[in-house]
Amino acid sequence: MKKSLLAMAVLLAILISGQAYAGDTIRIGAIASVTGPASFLGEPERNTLVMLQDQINEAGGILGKNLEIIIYDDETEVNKAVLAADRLIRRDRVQAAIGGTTSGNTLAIMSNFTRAEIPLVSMAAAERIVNPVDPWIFKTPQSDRHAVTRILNHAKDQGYERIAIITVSDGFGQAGREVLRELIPEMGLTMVSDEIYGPRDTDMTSQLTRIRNQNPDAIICWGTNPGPAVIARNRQQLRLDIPLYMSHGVASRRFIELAGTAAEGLLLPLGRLSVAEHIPDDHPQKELLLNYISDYEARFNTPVSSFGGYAWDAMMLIKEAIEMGQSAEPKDIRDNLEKIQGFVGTGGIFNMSPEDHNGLDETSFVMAMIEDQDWKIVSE
Amino acid sequence: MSKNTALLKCSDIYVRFGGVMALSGVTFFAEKGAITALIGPNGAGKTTLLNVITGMIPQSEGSIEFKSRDLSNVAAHIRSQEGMVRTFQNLEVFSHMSVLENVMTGAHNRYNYSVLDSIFKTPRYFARETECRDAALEKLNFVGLEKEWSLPALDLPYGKQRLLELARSICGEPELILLDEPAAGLNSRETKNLGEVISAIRQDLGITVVLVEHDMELVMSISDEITVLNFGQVIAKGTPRDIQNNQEVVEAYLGSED
Amino acid sequence: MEGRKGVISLAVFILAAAGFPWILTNEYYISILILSGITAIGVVGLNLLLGFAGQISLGHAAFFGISAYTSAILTTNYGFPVLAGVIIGIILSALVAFLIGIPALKLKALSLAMATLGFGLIVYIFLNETITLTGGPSGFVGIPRFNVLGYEFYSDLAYYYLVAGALTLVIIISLNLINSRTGRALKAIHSSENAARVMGINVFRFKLFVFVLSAVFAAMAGGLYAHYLSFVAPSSFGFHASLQLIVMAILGGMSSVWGGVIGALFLTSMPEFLRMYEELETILYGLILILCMMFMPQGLVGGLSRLSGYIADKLFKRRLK
Amino acid sequence: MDLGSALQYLISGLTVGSTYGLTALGFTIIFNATRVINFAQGEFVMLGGMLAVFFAGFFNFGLFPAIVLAVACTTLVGVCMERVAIRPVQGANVINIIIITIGVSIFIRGVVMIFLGKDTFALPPFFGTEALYFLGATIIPQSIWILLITMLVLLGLRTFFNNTIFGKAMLACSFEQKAAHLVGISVDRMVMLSFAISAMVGSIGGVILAPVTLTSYDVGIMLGLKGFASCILGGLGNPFGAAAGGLIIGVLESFGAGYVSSAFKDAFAFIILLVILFFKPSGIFGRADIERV
Repeated sequence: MKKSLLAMAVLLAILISGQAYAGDTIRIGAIASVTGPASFLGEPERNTLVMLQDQINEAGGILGKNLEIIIYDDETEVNKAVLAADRLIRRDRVQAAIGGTTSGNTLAIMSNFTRAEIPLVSMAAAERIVNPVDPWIFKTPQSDRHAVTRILNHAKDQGYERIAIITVSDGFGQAGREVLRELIPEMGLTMVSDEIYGPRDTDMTSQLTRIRNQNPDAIICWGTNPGPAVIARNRQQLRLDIPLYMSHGVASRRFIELAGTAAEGLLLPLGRLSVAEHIPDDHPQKELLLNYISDYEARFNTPVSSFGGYAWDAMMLIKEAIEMGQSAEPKDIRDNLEKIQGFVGTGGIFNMSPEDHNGLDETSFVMAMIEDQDWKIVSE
Repeated sequence: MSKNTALLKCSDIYVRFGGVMALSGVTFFAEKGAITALIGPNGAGKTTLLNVITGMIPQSEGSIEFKSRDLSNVAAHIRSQEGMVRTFQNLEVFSHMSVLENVMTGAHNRYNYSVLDSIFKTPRYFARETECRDAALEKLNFVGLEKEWSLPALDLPYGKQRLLELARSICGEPELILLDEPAAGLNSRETKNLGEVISAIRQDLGITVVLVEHDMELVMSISDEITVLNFGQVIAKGTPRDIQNNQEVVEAYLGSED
Repeated sequence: MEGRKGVISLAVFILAAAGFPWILTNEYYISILILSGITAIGVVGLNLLLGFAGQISLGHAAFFGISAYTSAILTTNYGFPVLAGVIIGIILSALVAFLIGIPALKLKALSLAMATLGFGLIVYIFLNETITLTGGPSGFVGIPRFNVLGYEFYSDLAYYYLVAGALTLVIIISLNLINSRTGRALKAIHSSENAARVMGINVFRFKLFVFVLSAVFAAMAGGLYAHYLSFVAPSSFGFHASLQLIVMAILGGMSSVWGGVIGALFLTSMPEFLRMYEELETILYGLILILCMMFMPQGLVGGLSRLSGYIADKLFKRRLK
Repeated sequence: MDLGSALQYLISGLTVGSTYGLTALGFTIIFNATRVINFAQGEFVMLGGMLAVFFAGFFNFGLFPAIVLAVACTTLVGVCMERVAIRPVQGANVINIIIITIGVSIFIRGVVMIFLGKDTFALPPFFGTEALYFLGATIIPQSIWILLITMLVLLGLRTFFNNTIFGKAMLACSFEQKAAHLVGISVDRMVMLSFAISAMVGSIGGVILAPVTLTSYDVGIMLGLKGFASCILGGLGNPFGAAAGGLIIGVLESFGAGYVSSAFKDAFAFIILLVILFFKPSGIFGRADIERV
């Protein structure tokens, strides 16, 4: 009896003391949507972080300290993301954090990190995350604005004028739609049709038929798998020969597999990660990308996707900031993140500033076309 | 037997289900203070008539008058509030409640107070609840279930659930109670006891009774008047003695011998 | 007996709720408690409808959503005081419940389930698509924290007590209602609508009343939710959320007000304990639902009370010897 | 309103509607035998599609053996579900059983997610990919297959219920379990059979859809919802009503997206569903049942 009491007391003491700061490790938190609707984004992100933790530690850690990345799955649910953020800040007392996977979850947890004065590097695309700039919030994926600019420039070069858009009714599609609606008229084009589809819809012929009736010169589709694959197939089925642009949200081999022959001739902006073998050898990203791809595919035995790259960039930017300032204090990490210049990542070359917490521009994309079931760069 | 003293008057009731005529032109009176039995072979329309009277289903034609008020098109719960209660052939005991609560529910409108009274537990709430509880206990006593008051209703044996239904229906102190085969499924001892309770309901509480029943012994021993239904029509009316000697009734039950 | 047991449970609950923050080893758990408490408010309301009156609603999260968004929009875009925003949100939810309840509550079991499900989906789509008003799928940001008369519930501890207070209020109202003629009428409707009618109970009015009341509780929860997270997104109020509420009510135990509280606490905090299993979490979650329903059909409260009865029995017998 | 577009909306509505209809059929069969709405029905559809992809892709079985195997496996899952999770709680509260089916659906989804992954997959079409063109509208061969197989399944079920002793026994169970038991029908076996059949019907649906609509571990949720809606719309308990309800919802959605607004197309379908429900609670093809008091 006494023994068990003692054991309980010890256990309680351990619980109460919690995990205090361990001086010789650097603790970075991460919130990824490993399961749920956004799992196709979150899983490669999680894998990448797991891989990076091992690689960095094998190479001697950061500043000689061991790196510990604490990863929580928010199941693509807002509530869980907020709880996970709370847990990282209060229980795990991380020095910096990465996440969330989706724009919605990032927007939901941002204020917690700002309040706790811990830098957060998001892996989500929405411009709203860094515009207006919040001193503690950064993000690694290219903004939709960059992708849209690339697409519209290409369309203009082809002489297209009447543009139809079809966007998915989730956070990703909404963000794209807002930028499209803003930039299409700004660049002197006309938007003739504005269609929406649901993230789980299985047939978009109705929307495409409506679009066809408006006679556009080109269609821009903004969504993530599987919707765009269905749209590509429906376009083929309807024998619609209007050029179709996809967003960078489908930048994975999986999309080509799903769309099959319907993918032929589709145009889209791609991060260089997806077309690593096609970019010139002297491009500064080339070596890094090839290394990342071979490491990732060797370890997880699945094809790489550009989403894992967002996590790579986030972690490595934080590492860079820590090493720049020789300090892992949250405040120092933040200050140095803002100063990073010319950092070569998977998504592009990052040039941060107090006004720009993303650090990328539209040159981080190439325009590609799908040809013979593979990417082909049409403009660098 | 003048029409003026009848507590309940159903005149020319027709009920059609799709193409089937369940009741055709039934006229039925229940005298104040009497036990009126309604008998007939299976499928004669007895329960349908009860359903029409209590407002469970609408009649296609005809009128229902209770205490000289026309209730033909009035909702069931209002008929109950007017003082007309029934029991059910397949027991409809409230399964999620104790025996006492079941009976207290019977007095739903008699001890009235508002929702706000219950939320804030006002003195009115306590006063009414106490009255209601006392009344319910008294009724349980009346049917002989006082010992079982705290049990979950479904824990009672079948025969006692019948008594519980009776206690529940008289707790609101109605003027008319319609019993739908109360003796179904009871053994002879229980049936005898039931007969006594029904008589007491009329005698001691002064409640008018309409009794739908197959147990002829029970019907003959306690009824003042009997109405016989067959194929949705009234085929005879009279005292128990009249009915026992009525050739048409005998044929209806046994089938004519040709 | 009923009354005294209720008072004791209530006292235990209030003591536990008040004491919780002092025994927790980490601040972080407070946010779990806050979210559990907010959810519990909604579940207790749903339990009145589902467990007591026997009417199902597969769209209850919509009432959370209507009130959360109303209050969010009014306070953030139009500068309403938070309290006013929350109250208007509750009133609007109640009104919508009233209007949808009139045709829907005439339906029986599965048709009612379908009608409420459809209603919930329509509200969800509305929240998702009226982007200029609600911010669309990516959510509505920048909602102020809850404050009353200048006092801002900025710390989580303060917010915790706010939520605990609201939950206590909701529990007291529910317990008082259940032990009254209204509660008996609801239970009667659950067993047999016809028998209830015969007892003079205006079945439709009571159904509508409890439907609106449960919507009001859900709306209270919605307001507290929006002004805690300071962010709302339609995905928190969709079919999945409605289903979650139902599961909480049933898993906790339908025939008890406490069932809702326990169910909400259990299911909100369970994922925290399952985290270590990562991907297995979904499977375990499914298994727990199946096993609980197979072996504890009365829910956790039923199971717990059987267990405590068993233990009391043992102890008592031993003393007799 | 031009004919070509209208016809196109109709075709796509009917194709999608068949999905809903097949799911709804499964709901109906189990409902008739047990009075329970099986929320795992959508998972049967998902399993059909995912397993077919799995067998065809990983084992290189060829499309048709893979399909047969997928349907057989799903049927087995249906039987197991009944044996393990439904039969032991016979006679329990209907709501509790429904929660069990929800638990089963979450469980199945979880297992598939872990073993087959979270990706979306496509199954190759059965015959031909070239779209047919007529009256200004196009139709792909797979759509014709979907419609055809849906009709065949309906016809098969009809024959089964009307002309076989098992079918008749199942119908008897659906009317009155006790009476069926009294005349010597094993209700247990009939319930199990109902799970087997609806798992089979569901998986056939999943298989024929996968080439058009693609499939992933989580497609069952949405299909389950729409299938349930179709059942109620068509009149619960009536298999032909269920199939028709599915087609109606599919067409409503497609016309809603075409003529009203693609953003609100689901809302549009559900608003019409609610209106119908409020005016005819028993569904379009359901008879108002006369309640016995």
